[in-house]
Amino acid sequence: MASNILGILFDGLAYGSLLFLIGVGLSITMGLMNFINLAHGTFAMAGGYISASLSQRSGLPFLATLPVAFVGAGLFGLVAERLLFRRLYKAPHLDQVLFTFGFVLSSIAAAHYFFGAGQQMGVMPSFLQGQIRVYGIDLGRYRLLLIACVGLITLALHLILSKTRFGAQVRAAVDNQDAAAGLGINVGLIFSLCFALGTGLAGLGGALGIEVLGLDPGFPLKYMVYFLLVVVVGGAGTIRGPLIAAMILGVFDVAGKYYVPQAGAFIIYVLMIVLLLAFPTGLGGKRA
Amino acid sequence: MSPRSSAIERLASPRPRPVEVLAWLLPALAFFLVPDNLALGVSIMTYAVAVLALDLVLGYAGIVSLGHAAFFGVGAYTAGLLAVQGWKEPLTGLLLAGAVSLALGFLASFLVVRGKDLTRLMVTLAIGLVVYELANRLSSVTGGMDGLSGFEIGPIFGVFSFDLYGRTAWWYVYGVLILVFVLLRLVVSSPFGLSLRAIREGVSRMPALGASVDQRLRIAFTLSAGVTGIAGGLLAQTTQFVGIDSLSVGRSADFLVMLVLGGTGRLYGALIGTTVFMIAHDYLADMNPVYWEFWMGLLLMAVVLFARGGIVGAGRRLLQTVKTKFARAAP
Amino acid sequence: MRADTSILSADAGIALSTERLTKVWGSFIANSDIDFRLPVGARHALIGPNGAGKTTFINMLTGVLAPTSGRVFIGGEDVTADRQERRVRKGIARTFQINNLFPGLTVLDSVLLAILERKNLAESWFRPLKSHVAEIEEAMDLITDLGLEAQAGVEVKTLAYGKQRLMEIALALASRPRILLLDEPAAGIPAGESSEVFSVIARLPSDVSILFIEHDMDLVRRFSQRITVLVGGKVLTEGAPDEIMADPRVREVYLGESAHG
Amino acid sequence: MIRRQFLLSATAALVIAFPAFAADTVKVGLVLPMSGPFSQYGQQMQNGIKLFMKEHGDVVAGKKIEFIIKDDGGIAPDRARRAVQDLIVRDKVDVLVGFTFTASALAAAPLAKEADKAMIVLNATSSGITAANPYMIRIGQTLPQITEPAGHYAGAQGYKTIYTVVADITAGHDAEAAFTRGLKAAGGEVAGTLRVPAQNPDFAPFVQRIKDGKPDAVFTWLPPGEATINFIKEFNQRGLSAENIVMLGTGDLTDELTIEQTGEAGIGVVTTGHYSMAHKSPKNQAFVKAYLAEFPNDKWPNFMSVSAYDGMAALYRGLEKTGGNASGPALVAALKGEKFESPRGPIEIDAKTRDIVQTVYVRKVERVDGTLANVEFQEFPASRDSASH
Repeated sequence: MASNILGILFDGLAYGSLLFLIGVGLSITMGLMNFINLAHGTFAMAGGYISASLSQRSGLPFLATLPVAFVGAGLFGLVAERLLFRRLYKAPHLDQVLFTFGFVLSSIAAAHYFFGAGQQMGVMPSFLQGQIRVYGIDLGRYRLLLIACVGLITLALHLILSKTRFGAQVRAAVDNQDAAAGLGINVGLIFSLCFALGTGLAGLGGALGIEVLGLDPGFPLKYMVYFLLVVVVGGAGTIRGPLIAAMILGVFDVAGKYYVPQAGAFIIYVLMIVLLLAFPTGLGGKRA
Repeated sequence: MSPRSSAIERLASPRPRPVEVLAWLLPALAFFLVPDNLALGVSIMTYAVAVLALDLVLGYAGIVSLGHAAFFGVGAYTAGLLAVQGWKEPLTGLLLAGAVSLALGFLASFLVVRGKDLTRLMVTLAIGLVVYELANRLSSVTGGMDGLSGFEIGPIFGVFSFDLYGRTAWWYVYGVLILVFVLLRLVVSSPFGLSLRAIREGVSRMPALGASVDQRLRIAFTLSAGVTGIAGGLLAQTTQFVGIDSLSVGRSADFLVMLVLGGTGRLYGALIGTTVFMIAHDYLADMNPVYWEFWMGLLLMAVVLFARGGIVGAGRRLLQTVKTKFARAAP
Repeated sequence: MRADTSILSADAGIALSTERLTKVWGSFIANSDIDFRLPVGARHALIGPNGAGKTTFINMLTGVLAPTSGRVFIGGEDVTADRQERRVRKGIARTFQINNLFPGLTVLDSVLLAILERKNLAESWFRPLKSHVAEIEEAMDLITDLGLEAQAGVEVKTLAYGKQRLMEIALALASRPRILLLDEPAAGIPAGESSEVFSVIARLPSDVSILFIEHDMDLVRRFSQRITVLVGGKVLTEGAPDEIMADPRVREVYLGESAHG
Repeated sequence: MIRRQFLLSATAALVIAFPAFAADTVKVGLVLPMSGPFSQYGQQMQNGIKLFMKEHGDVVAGKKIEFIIKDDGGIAPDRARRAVQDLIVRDKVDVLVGFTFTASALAAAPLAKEADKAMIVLNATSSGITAANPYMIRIGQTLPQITEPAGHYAGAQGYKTIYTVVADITAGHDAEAAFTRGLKAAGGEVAGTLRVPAQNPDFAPFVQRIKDGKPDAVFTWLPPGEATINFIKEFNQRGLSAENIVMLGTGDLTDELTIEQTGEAGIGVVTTGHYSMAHKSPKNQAFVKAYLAEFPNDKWPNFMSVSAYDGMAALYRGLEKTGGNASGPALVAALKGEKFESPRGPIEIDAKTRDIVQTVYVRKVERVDGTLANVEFQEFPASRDSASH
């Protein structure tokens, strides 16, 4: 029984990790730049297609495709930001919603055109398949990878944002754009790089998620609710908030579905409402 | 004109200007000019009712709702289920559809008023998802994914039966749209409407004027839900079918997109946005059934880039520019 | 303490008072045990260096902030548990240090709304705005009074900054308050023009009790009958302008600080 | 691909431009999901139709067949209904073909009924929908029709404990009921049921529950796509296949469109269905060969393209019998009881219900010549939907 509970906890954390991976990039673009980006899923999808295409066509091992997916989606984000999104930082939020929604629609049709309408194949290496037994608990190897990635990304983001010059500039630019510009910080460049970082993380999440979430042109719309959920419940602009939110949502959803399967989809919705009402600014958000 | 009288002139007024009356005759004209497109016309006007209702909460009160499909769908199911039970009279059915959505909106409003933009967006989204899932679970009543079908709607006023070409449906929805517009126009040009705009513009000042913001927002949300329910009822009655997609997040998103496309906080933005969106959608989907979404997306992006504040907002600015140029040209 | 309170509430001459009003954020004490009385018809200034807790005090008086401990009375009635909007209906109105207006509404819209709120008409939706002739008249009179008539029909966000400060006062006056709290009404206005704002205040009926925060000592001296000095969240001293100006502690703490900018 | 779309709409434009030819043409309105999450189905169906037209020409009984295609975007009944209304009122089509989902078919049915138009339903799978329009013929499948044999099969295998796992939507409920019915008829019983949310990214908790219950077999119905792929993979990852728990399902589970994506994990899954690309008949082998040659860039043909191919075959047979009369009553009268050979095997249109009668096959996923295939090993001939009787 105890191992059962631990097993469920592990699965929940792994699911939470997946939610975090696809959502954390959005916390950066939406929180730091105050930009409502519904197109996050498009960049996740781009990372997914990069990974899938590389492993299917060029036979690159799955793990080796991950950095490419990160860089590729980040570059895509950088270009899109330079050409399009940067024009909307100062626009009303509703304009941002409309624009990014349009971007999603176009990207769905474009993905359909280039990659076909079908589900892509994830090519998992055999050492990531199946489970390993640790102290009587069966742990999925792929799920271990997800959790490990979350640990690495959280650590890396923390270091980047709190220890590097870039991080200091980001924080300055977020606090007060004008003052930062006055200090000689190239705010436009900082935002571009932030956007690239956020979309790169989305791409990484998309690539890591193929195995569970699948990948087809409908991806950006299908999982939009989940991206937003993690970020809004967690509190945009932080790393810690979405991490906590993703883990809570993951564990409760998995445990709920295991122990009370009749409750099904209601668990996550009710949890979402309760958390949002209890923490209107998000779990990691600053109190107003 | 003195500044005093011109300021009073600028106050919101429900009285229609002549150009508005003419504009409202356009749909009637369309009935005779494009009699083969009545199906699209009925759809546009049905959704316009819902988008108008959304404008009340989003455009006036500033509440971003991504859950209005819940009220739309509940209205549709109410009207549909009444007909299934043998209540075929359309007008009372429609009012009951509005009433049930109104009640649901009232309950939901207590959750919605808490929090800020994004929180509200997600809370309304969650409410929509919960209602959708409930309808899905209650498939013995709602028909689940297969939808609610096999019901008939009686003739309007006991005289005008719904027909294959959608002629009766067309006049019916046109009439309801006008009534809803008049109602909402009254609301937004009343003191209550002014207070909603004030909440949107400066919510933190309102308590300092002695206003209870939450209560005001709850009233607006409830009213909007009720009107959205009427739109749902129209859909059920004119199509004799209720699909569960009428409750979906996608439907809520469509409402939002149509409204923002047209321009918020003006009522006419809702009408124009719905019309442009639906016609563009149909036209593009007919031209290119597979990849029409690409062009639709481009259209939305272009509107944001080149027409801030929606089509109506851009139109007004254009008009303003022309006016000033004209004023300069004629001394 | 209890006995004191009953005496206080019996005193009809007090418009607003506080009893040991305290606000604590974590380890930071913003206001500490403030006992304060505002007599009816007072012209009372609240001064003190930045961070002294002046705005916190006003926020607790109006109900924006809930006190950590202590009580607030309006005309002897304990209103500590009342929300902001209820206190407004009991006769208290305020302006904000940083403009807190309705940028997208016109001047007339804004003032009219404040009047409609006062008259409990703002929730009615079956009568058009334009048919509220008496309220429109009142609004236009107030707007004219403040010299904003020419801008009555323009959106507040397009007003010059000084005019926006006047709008702050207009909105507060539209509530016809018995007690008016002004949080640096002339903040950000060039020194030469700030007396325009205060001349408006000076014309108010004498039974309106006014408490205002102001940094400009010249204005304080000209418009106040009494001054309370707040330092570090505590009342340092209270007295007539000449006494206060002469008080060396005030000179040291407040004027010294002010001189440093 | 874009060009093909334009060709179809160009034909439509021609029809409108030259109404003089109207008497010699039969206009077919196609309502298919061409965009959105189910666009692959639309593509499959379109391919099936094109293949048939290529093989049989566009003239039958002296009439030229012309198409107008409408996208219903997936499960969007009000769009489907509006499309049908436009097709009937504006484009004046003679026959309606398509309808992937029950909701779309039911939403369109009253209009078609009022206009006396025949509806050839290619997929919409809920029981009894043909009752909604006396001129509706269903050529594809019904979900209970292909599910009940799974119950019979499971009962015959002597599994002690059987679980069902279905999506918590109407189709899932129907599949659960049909499987249970079949199993009971074969003397078996369902030991446990699980219903899974339709949108469910992670199957871990459900699969773990099954694992802990240690059944002999699990019957599954989930919406085809990432759900079926993910479920099969998770089933394998958690070692349920290794513990010899048999996975049963309907053809949707190991559909030709997703069978590759599940990979090795899918091997051994037993399903009941009406079409497998690996069906051994000359007709099917010719069909598959022609399909792959014609559409080399598209996925393999599945039951959707076959259904569309057969739908056209039915239309041609009907028109030949009526001498080109495409009205609903005439076509349906001609097609009632019609039997013919399809790539899937022998099929018949029930004279009473106008529903499809066909062989349902029991298949197992195996690797054949290096590719995964649903290999048929048992037949339930002349299967009907017992729920609709």
